[in-house]
Amino acid sequence: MEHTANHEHRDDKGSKMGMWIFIFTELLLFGGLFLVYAVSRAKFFEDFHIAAHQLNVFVGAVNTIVLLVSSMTIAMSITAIQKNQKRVALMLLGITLTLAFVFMVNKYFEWGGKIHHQLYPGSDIVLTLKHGQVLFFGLYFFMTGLHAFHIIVGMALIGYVFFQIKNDKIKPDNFQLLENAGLYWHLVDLIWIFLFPLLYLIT
Amino acid sequence: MTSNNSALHPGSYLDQQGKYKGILGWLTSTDHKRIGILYLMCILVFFLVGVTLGGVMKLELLRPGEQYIDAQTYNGFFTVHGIIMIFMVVIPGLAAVFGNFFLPIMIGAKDVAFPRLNLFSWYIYIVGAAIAVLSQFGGKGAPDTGWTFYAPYSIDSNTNVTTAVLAAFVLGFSSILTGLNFIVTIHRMRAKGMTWFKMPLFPWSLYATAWIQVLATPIVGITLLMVIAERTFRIGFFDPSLGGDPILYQHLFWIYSHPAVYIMILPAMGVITEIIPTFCQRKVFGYQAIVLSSLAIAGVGYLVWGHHMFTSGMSDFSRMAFSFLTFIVAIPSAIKVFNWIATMYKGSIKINTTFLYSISFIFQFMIGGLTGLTLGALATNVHVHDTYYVVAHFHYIVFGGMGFAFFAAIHYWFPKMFGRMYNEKLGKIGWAIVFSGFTLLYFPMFILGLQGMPRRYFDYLPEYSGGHFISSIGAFVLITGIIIMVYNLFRSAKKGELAPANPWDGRTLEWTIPSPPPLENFDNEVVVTEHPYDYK
Amino acid sequence: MQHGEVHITSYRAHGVILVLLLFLTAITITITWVDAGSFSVGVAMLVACVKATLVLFYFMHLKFDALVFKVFAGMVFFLLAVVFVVTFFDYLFR
Amino acid sequence: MFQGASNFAKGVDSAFFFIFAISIFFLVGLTIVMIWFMVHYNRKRHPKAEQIKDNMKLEVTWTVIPLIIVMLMFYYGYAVFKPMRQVPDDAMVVKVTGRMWNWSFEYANGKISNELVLPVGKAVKLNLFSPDVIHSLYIPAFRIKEDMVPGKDNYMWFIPNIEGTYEILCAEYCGLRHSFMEAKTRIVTEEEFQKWFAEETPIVPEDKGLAILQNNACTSCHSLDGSKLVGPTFKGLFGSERLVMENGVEKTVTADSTYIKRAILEPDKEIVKGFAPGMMRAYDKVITEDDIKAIVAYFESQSKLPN
Ligand code: HEA
Ligand code: HEA
Ligand code: HEC
Ligand code: CUA
Ligand SMILES: [Cu+2]
Repeated sequence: MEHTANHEHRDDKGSKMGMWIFIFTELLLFGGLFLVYAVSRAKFFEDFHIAAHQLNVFVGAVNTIVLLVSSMTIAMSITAIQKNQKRVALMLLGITLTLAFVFMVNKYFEWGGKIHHQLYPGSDIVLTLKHGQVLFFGLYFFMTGLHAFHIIVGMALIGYVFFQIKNDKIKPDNFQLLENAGLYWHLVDLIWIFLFPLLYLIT
Repeated sequence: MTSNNSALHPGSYLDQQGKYKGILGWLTSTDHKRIGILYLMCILVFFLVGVTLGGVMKLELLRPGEQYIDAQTYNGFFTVHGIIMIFMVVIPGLAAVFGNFFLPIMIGAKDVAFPRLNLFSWYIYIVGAAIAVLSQFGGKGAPDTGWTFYAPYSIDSNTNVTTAVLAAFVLGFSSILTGLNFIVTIHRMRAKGMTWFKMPLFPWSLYATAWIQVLATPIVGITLLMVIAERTFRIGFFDPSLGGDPILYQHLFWIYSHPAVYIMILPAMGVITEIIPTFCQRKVFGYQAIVLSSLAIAGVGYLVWGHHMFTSGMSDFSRMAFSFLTFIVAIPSAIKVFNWIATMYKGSIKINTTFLYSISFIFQFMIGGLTGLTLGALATNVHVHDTYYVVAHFHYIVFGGMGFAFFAAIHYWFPKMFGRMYNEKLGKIGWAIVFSGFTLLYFPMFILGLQGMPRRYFDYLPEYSGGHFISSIGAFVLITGIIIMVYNLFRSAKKGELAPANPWDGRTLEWTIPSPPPLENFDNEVVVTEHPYDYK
Repeated sequence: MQHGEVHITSYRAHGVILVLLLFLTAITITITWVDAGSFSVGVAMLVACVKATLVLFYFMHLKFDALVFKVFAGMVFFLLAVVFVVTFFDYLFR
Repeated sequence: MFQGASNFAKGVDSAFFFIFAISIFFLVGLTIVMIWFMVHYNRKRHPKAEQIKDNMKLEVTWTVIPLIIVMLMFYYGYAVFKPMRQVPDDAMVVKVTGRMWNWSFEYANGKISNELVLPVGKAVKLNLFSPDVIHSLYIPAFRIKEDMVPGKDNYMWFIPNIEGTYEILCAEYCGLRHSFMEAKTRIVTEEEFQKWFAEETPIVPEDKGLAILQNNACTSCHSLDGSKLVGPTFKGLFGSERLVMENGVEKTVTADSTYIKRAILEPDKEIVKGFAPGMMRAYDKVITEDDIKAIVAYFESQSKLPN
């Protein structure tokens, strides 16, 4: 056994490993959902096609860009901490948080629009649609909703890390927490990378 | 069980430690041993509740027709019995109790990798269990879907299915966090010199289990969330009246729940693999084969879920593929059985309560496993699917296997955990009654199943009454044995003889430290040079 | 305490990855606009996989991490893929 | 095994005995070895254990031999199963509807029966259909079982080859009266069958309302003769005073046509005293306006009869 971590109280690799394993469970959580999506789409090919027209590709694309950029900024903030540039790191995290917020605002208007047009599960209009289309909107709300929930959790995590950096708890030789927050945020991005084409682009 | 023990030796984990005293000291402790004991207590309570429900069911089935409870109550009972037993007793069972207590010690660590997370998992478990208990009362009555929550009945049923499903979801979360913790612990905290292939086999089995917990549980998590969404918003994932696909639900459910049966049995196999070498004073036979078979079970076990759906209307190709894979997964189990028995060859065998439970584990696991083969073959499955044959199969494996391994483990490690010896004579009497009661209770179910008695039947045709009658008698023999066993353990924890550090002459690390173990397990850093099970 | 050399990814490298990702996003959108059908979905998924790999390897540092992490991640994605395939044994052969 | 009365019984039983025999061999063999070791190498008799090295050859042997054995088992099971999915072209087709909680069997000539009558020695294909939840048609004596999944067409086939009467059971849990969801299959000679087949079915009642009640399995919960099943009896319902709970408030209503309509479409709104909510599902998509009219007409006609 190459390394025992006992002699020091901190085990960065262990903590990173914990985070990765957590990410794997999240991947499988969404994996199950993607499986349902795949089977349903195979069954209701046409309906999905039609229903997806109701989604706004532009909004989706903007959100994709927002998430990709935020993913980059949080990755960069690790570089900044490693280079001992505390202020740059804080700024980058600030940008990440802002972008996350922008994503949520976008989502809010998107959902709001759908709900305004009565395109939510159980509404009178949706119930008149074909089964496949109802299911599409169900999946749309379920998947993006679960994703949005992860965004909120991610934002809380990043906010916490932000203050840890500010108070010098996270330093160039001790930034695992930041890295874990980053990993979590990238997971959110990773899932969106698949959600976007599957929900918005199959028209 | 815990008072009186401070006299044993100073500094044991049972003594007051840290800020809080008494019960609060237990509820806030992040010590892996204390958390293990917390799980033990909860699981014992839930086990007795589940077992009581099973007993009432058997009482009802004593004779055909309505006896003591009505059909709705009966349906609620087997659902709750299943939920409690599966999600609250056998899945956390060995891993959370003995895994928590002994995994760090056996790999020479002071604690698990994330002690606070560990305590947090226990709290999640308690919350989940509380929700499960809640689902029994109020609202529209106890859930009545069976533990499998098959759609569309689970969507139509007006009972508290949502609450029960939520409970299973929360309990799954606790299981995931425990698994995560164990994987990191095993990767990062092994003592100096303990290479992967010098690690004892119980930690190995926990490692394989932990991966299943981490990678399979989320699937059932999302599925259960979808059931809740379906019940609340009528989306149409699984509800055929909305164009959904009930068979898709079954796929998702069993993608988790088949691997889950290996979550139950792998740690049990690990326990047996520890006990047999100790009581035979012999190096375990085929160490590497046992390690590899654990990993193989975890891997292949992931791909056989469809054998629960052979008559569901799945494609014929799938039926064939799943049947094939099911037979493949039987091989690693067979390898383990052969190696256990080979370990006994030319050993010096000490027969006591622990060993008797282990032997009955092997015997019952063989029966359960071999009948699994008839279930896995397509032609025979069509006949016995969803009959009492299946009920007998899984009680033999889950109770006769995992349950007996749990009993074996608690006897084996009892001196280490509580610092006292159990009463051997009472233990053996208890074993004999438990074993015969078990056989009487479950063996007739195989025959009932072959005769065509379907499961989840509140009432049955008169031709099945003979089997049910014998089986009901067995239930009461069994519970007598269980009561004797539990009584013996509780009494011995207070009044038993003081236990030496290594009463069974074991070789793994837990036997090198005092009984009960001190707070941080080891005084000095542990350095391992030898293989485990090195008997000279 | 990190083991071995700590890898520091430069700001520029991050920037390059982002540009690549944005470029791939643009490709997906145009492709699905130009030709709707099962073909474009395949391409869209392929591109998504490439994007995911980029994020995993660079943003998530997998490329510079210890071997275990790569093995783990590989194992998980493999498992997910196999589960999809095996489930579709049912739906494709009905 | 136990009485087998279809073309599949023999195959299934022999597959079972094949696996069973091998299992018994291993179970008994290994148990004897285990007990022999326990006696022979008991610490009293054998105080010092001998250490034995791992043996690669042995490990391979006991991996490969069981592997071969289970592959045989797999093949046997598959070979017997395969014909179960291949329906011969000349099979007689019967549509089976399984609902909460009774069965009905519809023949090619439109005859509906709640008993499955079949000629001996002729292939039948059962098309399985469920309008509500999953059921599973199981005939133990024929060794066959297949789920009836709502929204999906499943089928099974077999050749009954011994005359007699056999149980049909529901093998997939389907709610409250799952265990009472039984029917019989009667296997008769060809001539008898033809006679039965041609004769006007007495099962379909002349009254349209009663037919609807029976076809929708209302009668599995509501008796017509005054006895209490899951729900209140229909006997004497029409025009009577009903004590019901609405939102926890007790009130009395007269069972007229609007009340009966409400009771069918929204059963959980007003709960008849002494019964639990949630038992009866809402039939708003199943029972049409016209059906309800027919049902009410039937109730009305019953209430006029002298008792
Ligand atoms: C701990 C739990 C556990 C374990 C380990 C197993 C192990 C196995 N199970 Fe079981 N099973 C359940 C718990 C478990 N099962 C439960 C709970 C259900 C019901 C769920 C429900 O519907 O509610 C179920 C249902 C179930 C079914 C579905 C039945 C149905 O509903 O139609 C099937 C079908 O294939 C099956 C097969 C098997 C097989 C082949 C194994 C194999 O892994 C067994 C391998 C073991 C051996 C083979 C014995 C040891 C070996 C020897 C003695 C050597 C000789 C061996 C050979 C020559 C091969 N099980
Ligand atoms: C660990 C798992 C486990 C265990 C230990 C048991 C234990 C028992 N189970 Fe099991 N059972 C399951 C898991 C388990 N079960 C599962 C998963 C199902 C499927 C559920 C489903 O279909 O959804 C099931 C289903 C099931 C059925 C099938 C129901 C049906 O299909 O209709 C039956 C029927 O007899 C049964 C009976 C029993 C009995 C008699 C016990 C006996 O072991 C119990 C022995 C004990 C007694 C006889 C109790 C008497 C107790 C007292 C008098 C109180 C004493 C109290 C104190 C000392 C505090 N169980
Ligand atoms: C699952 C069992 C079940 C089935 C099937 C069922 N019912 Fe009911 N029904 C009940 C129960 C229980 C009640 C009493 C509780 C209530 O009022 O909702 C009831 C009440 C009623 C009442 C009010 C009776 C009274 O005494 O006031 C009518 C009318 C009725 N059902 C009609 C039907 C019809 C028509 C069908 C078939 C299409 C049907 N039911 C199917 C269980 C059932
Ligand atoms: Cu129908 Cu069970
Ligand atoms: Cu299984």
